[in-house]
Amino acid sequence: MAECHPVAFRWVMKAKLKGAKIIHADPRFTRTTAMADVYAPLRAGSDIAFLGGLIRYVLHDERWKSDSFFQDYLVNYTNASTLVDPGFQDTEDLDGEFSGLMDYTGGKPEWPLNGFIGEYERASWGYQREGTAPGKPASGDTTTAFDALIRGLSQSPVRKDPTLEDPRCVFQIVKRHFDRYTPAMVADVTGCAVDTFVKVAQTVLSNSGRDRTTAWAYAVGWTQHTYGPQMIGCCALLQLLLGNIGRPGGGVIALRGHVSIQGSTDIPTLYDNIHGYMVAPSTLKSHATLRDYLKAEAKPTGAWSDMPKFMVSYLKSMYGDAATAANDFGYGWHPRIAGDHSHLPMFVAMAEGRVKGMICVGQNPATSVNASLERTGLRKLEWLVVKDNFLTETATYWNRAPEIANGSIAPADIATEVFFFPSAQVAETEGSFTNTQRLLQWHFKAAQPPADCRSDLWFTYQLGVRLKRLYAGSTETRDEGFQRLTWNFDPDDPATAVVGEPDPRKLLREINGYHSASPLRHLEAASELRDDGSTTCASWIYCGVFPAPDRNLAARKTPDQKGVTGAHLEWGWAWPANRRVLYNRASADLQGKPWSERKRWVWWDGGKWAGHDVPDFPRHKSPDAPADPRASGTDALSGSSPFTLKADGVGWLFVPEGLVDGPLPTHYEPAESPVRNPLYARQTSPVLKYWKREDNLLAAPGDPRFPHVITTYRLTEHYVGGGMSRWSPWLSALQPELFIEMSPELADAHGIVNTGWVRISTPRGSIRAKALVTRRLRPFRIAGKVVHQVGMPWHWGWEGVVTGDVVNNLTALVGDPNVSIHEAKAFVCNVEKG
Amino acid sequence: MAEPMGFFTDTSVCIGCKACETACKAWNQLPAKEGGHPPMSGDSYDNTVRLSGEDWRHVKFIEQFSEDRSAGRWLMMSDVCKHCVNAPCLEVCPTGAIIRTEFDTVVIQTDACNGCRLCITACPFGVIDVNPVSKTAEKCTLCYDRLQVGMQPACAQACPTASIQFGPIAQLKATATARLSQLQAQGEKQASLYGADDKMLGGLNSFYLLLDEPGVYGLPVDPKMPTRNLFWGSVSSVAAAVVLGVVGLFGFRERRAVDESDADA
Amino acid sequence: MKAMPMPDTFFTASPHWGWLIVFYFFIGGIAGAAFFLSALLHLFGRAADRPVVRTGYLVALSGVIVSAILLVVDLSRPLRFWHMLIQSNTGWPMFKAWSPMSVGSWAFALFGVFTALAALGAWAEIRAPASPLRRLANGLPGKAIAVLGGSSGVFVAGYTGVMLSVTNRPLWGDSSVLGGLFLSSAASGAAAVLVLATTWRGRRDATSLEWLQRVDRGALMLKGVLLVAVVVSLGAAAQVLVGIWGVALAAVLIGGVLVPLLMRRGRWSIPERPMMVASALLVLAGGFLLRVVVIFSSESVYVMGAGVHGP
Amino acid sequence: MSLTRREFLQATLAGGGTALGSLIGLGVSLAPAIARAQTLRIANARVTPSVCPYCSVGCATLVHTIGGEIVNIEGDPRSPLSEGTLCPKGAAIYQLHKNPNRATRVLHRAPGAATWKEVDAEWALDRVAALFKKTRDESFVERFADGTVANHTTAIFSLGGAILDNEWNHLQQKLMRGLGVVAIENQARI
Repeated sequence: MAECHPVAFRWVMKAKLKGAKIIHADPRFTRTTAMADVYAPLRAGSDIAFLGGLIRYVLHDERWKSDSFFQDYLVNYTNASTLVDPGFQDTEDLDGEFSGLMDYTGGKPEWPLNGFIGEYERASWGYQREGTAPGKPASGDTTTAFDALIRGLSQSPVRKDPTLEDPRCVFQIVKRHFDRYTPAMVADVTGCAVDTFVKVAQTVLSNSGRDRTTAWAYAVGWTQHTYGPQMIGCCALLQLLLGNIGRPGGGVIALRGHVSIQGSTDIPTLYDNIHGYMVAPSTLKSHATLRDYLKAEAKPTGAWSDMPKFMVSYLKSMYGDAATAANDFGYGWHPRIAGDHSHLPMFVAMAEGRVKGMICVGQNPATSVNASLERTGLRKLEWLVVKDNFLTETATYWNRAPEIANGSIAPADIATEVFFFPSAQVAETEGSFTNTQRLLQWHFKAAQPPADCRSDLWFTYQLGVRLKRLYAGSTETRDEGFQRLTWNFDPDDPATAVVGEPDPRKLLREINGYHSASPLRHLEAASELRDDGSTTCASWIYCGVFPAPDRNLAARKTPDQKGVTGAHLEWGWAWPANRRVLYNRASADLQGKPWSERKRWVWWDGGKWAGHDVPDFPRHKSPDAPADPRASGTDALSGSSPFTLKADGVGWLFVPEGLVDGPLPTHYEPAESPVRNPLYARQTSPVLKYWKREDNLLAAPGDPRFPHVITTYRLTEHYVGGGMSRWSPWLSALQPELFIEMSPELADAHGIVNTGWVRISTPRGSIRAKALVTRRLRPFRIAGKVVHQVGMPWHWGWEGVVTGDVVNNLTALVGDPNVSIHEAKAFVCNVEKG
Repeated sequence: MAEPMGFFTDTSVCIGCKACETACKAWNQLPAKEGGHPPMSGDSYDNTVRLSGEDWRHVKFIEQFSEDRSAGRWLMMSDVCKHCVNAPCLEVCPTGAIIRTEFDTVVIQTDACNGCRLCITACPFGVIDVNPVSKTAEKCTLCYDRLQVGMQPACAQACPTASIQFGPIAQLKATATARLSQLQAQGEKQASLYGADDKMLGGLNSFYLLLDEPGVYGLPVDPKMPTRNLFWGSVSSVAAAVVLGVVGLFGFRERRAVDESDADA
Repeated sequence: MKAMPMPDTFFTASPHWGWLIVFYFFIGGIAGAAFFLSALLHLFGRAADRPVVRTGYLVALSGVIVSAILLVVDLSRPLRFWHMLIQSNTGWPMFKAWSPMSVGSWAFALFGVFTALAALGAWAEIRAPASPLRRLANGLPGKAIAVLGGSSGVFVAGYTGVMLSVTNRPLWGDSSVLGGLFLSSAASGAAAVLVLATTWRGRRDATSLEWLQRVDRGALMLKGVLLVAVVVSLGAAAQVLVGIWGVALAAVLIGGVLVPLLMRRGRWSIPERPMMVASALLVLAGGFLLRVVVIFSSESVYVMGAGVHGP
Repeated sequence: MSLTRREFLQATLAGGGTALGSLIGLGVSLAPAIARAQTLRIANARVTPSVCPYCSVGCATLVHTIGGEIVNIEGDPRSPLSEGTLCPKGAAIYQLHKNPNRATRVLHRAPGAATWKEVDAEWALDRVAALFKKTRDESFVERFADGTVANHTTAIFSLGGAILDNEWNHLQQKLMRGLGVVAIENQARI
């Protein structure tokens, strides 16, 4: 955190000065460790074992078992008491597998690149339900067209055992599941000494409860694994057990890596989502019509029962007046995905010649995962557009890449037509970024960009204008949707803007939403959304950021007064509804009172919910309001169900749906590991994604040719592939050369000296770096054998003020099955002098 | 006159991010070291290596680990000009380029400096060096220009963890003393303040909280004024001159004696 | 893991005083001391000493010119050399009595003036024997210039060592005897130059040479004593001399001091010419090497990161 | 401070050789403070609030411009997130803008060529649009073999977005989805 988010770490240090304890779990002793009270060194990729150990420790803790806070939170705010389908079998029963594992058979022949090595049939992971569904209630008005559809989705109530005694209840399953994660097992898997582990467990426990909260922060060290989402889920499970979710100072905090990576997830330039976390219509699902889509994706209860409103308003943002109830609001024009079109399979597709053109804006795949393979893909393109601040490696893969420099490939053999459009920098454009806390902040334009430099908006807008022109005369049905796509963001006063630049405020208006009949009447909150087409809103979660043409709330710059407890609600705007802590209803007890004075955040003041934050709960729903099993939406949930985005209103210890690799986190080894999985016969996740190719081979477990664990990371001084920072002489001078960090023990064994050259190789590639020999790295003892671990920052490439080999030449296209994130934080390599 | 202002650098909260180094460069428009590509030093994460005419802030990294890693820490410290109350550089500067400002800080007027580099030899902390662009001796000005309009120095403003604190010296000393007691109460027995009292060169207007001996951080234990040697140095010189004069005069006498004996012969 | 205890001077930075300064210290010292010796001969010597006196003044002038060039060129901003004497932003004179460089700058400037005048007199003596200049040179004004130039010359020869002592650099700031050492070394060097100049021109100004030999011997003995005194006074900082620089300093002591002294042991009359020349050359080489050692041994200590790296 | 100064003078006086010096320094003195008049280089600058474009913390910055030229960028002390602080990258944002290494021309590399050519932006945009249309038209799939509606092309890949404005992300995904491009990705996944 100190390394990659130093300013966020400011608050950690402030807490430390007030007595907070900082624990750092990391394979390397980093600048964060230097500030920590407790350091838990872990072998890269073993975190689920560590977290699992903590879960077991908590479940066996006497205070935890007897403290009414933990028990109230557990029983009422989580699904601990819910009974799970009798058909469910755990990894404990099946030695590392869950029930339902089968060969992968899915996918369309048109898109065979999904990468699955297996899949789960997940029906047995669901809840047990009472009798039959309540059916479609006659009561209640049906004011909206899709109301009946939503009501028709309702299911019979789940079975619960509030005593948590039933062996099929979530709590008992969780308890059994983590029982083998003993401190000794944790030490054997992670390499972390038992006493250190116990110290961490005790510190976390003693700092959780009514008066205290523990926060966990993570970055891609947790996500970039073939079980990355499970890692986060495991932490969430622990935090739910400790009552640390929805409360001030608690949470599982994602330290995301890019300025608006949150925004680009919310407003997804991601294949599998459309705005506001609605799944992209897919050929693999029952998504033929809008109603089919909503039936498959909406929920009868909780906030997702409003999905028809979100979706119809989104379609209106696409097709405008052409989207009508009569034509399914243009749903038929909307493209469907055919499987996994994420980064990794797309580059496989590219290397196979399936992809002809690419537009790359502010990203640098030429130095990304298995970079040699990605460059192979780039060479197969017919055309490539790179729009960036500086000439990136992706812009010059055809004349300056290592394989060109060493003569193995000639530029003449690369048929790609390449375009480079220089970008305006941040202070030369205006717009909003969404930070890692979901906070939107507007940046204003201070200066004109030089020469040909233009905003990214300009490029996309002008490309659209031209394509609109090219397709204007088409009579093909497949072009109809595009012809209907609304595309007018010209500034009202063109004199003030650079020629051709669209007005970012008009885009923000479309994101925020407006009344379809009068675009100048902006929507003020998502509750105004309608499913009849009368509202246009691209992103329901961003609805409210721009409530009036003269009120851009993202541009607010008014902090709270010093010394006043608050959430700085007048600084920028956070989705949803300017709420700063999600699920903050959980900061109050069942009666709506703060769990403690010290941890006051949101409370029931007798008539409404109030607090330092925008309450994440229906404003006037009393804490003792009972659940109405016959209602839909949040009305179906009780006044003590804080997790309103969940259909059952509680936090999930056991995840009955949404994950494809298991309802509970389980330790698997990374796809490449020097050891056998000490916990189960299953070495790796049985459903991980792997794209087998000659240029994407994996080392077998324990392969003696690649004995060391390697992890990659960022340094404070540089940024991602270096496309921005390595062009800055100031930053370049701070970390001028690529290095590999290794322990003196490993260096001595190979005759490697500090600052001497090292050759690092994996089955995918081989690179050189200078050695940084340091005791900050240490050999681990894992499963009875000594395992060395090395680390490499991945900021270098062949462009920039300082250059160096591409570390991602070493990594593999191997991914997690839920979100296809790759595994660059734990793989294996060999090192030798040279 | 304005109140004396300075830095208190609490190394115990320094995360070694080098924001101070870059913020300093950005505000003072200093060139990058060696055009931005110096060789990797191999000395932990430090590639700035030392303070100089173009690096007015320098974050030091000290790795202290036992062989079995049972004990280990990584100390970091952002070094800068100490703005000594009795400033050796100011004392020796033969052009008057170095001045003491109304904030009790020490500033080199680059338009007056002719690059004799005597100040470099005088500084006990190795702070000053010639800036390759201006070709004059340069160092931290404590953002004199910003101070004059009531702004904070760029480094202190940028520092994410408030390791670098800026303010009136009296206030900083109170903060430092309180922080020291807190650390000592937490068992940091080796923690100490460096340059906070007036024993060291009359007091350092940029003083430190250290977690180990000064030498570990590359700081002199007892920095002195160079003029401490002026008296005895001059005496040795004068004495030698006297001896040589006497030898010369005796030489004439001896020569006369020899001549006379020659004449006698 | 603890850093070795280091003398405080080791934490300082290098002023990048290199060969230009070594040559200045060597040449400037000889120039100052040559004038000083010549002034002594001028004031207290005989008519027979006049050729050597004239040679000395001319040597001093040459030395001053070369030194001035060296000094100005060594500045990072040479065109601002005058800032040493005039405050650039007020126009007032610039003088700090406690800064050896400030005082040295004035002394050097004055020495330059006196040297020029003395050299002019010497020139007149040879080239324009009839001119009034010659009378002035041989008369009271000449004596006055000899006194003033001799004093400023001895200052120039000695202040450089004091200046090094008035720093915080390794070795330099660790000893306050460098002023005396540099002065004695300059005196022996100047005597050697005058001996060489005299013999090289084929003159056998026996009486002057004999006096020079006596002065040289005294200066060398003083130099030897002060050299040892410097090393002793260094204390812990003597570790800069561990290794090559210590060997070089020993070479100065042996080759540049003891051997030349031994070469004249028992010979109270003028030594044979080759021996005299050899001895003078050794003294000069020793004097030069001394400055090389003093400057560069100090430079060999450098700070990197938080650590000090020895020679 | 006057006390400290006095102590300083006493110390100097006690310093032997220096004592004399203190008394005879001509026109210079160590002790008194000199206020040197100087102009702040952002004194007349226009200040524009902005946000650091690096990581996801969202530190607020202030951009100083004089005559439309950026002269300085530093932290905005008002921000409750960052309170004026920045990391080294944030502190170097100035060099993202003012940098001789900055690419400022539209470049085109013809198939098989070994070098770039500077081209007109309008020409380049027209050319990209034409290539885009060609690829889309050649690869568009309305229905799969099994009859499922696809309405897409997988032959065009849109990559990037995590370092860009929300407004751009909206515009890009709208254009791409509007045209049937489904392979839309950014750094969030890798």
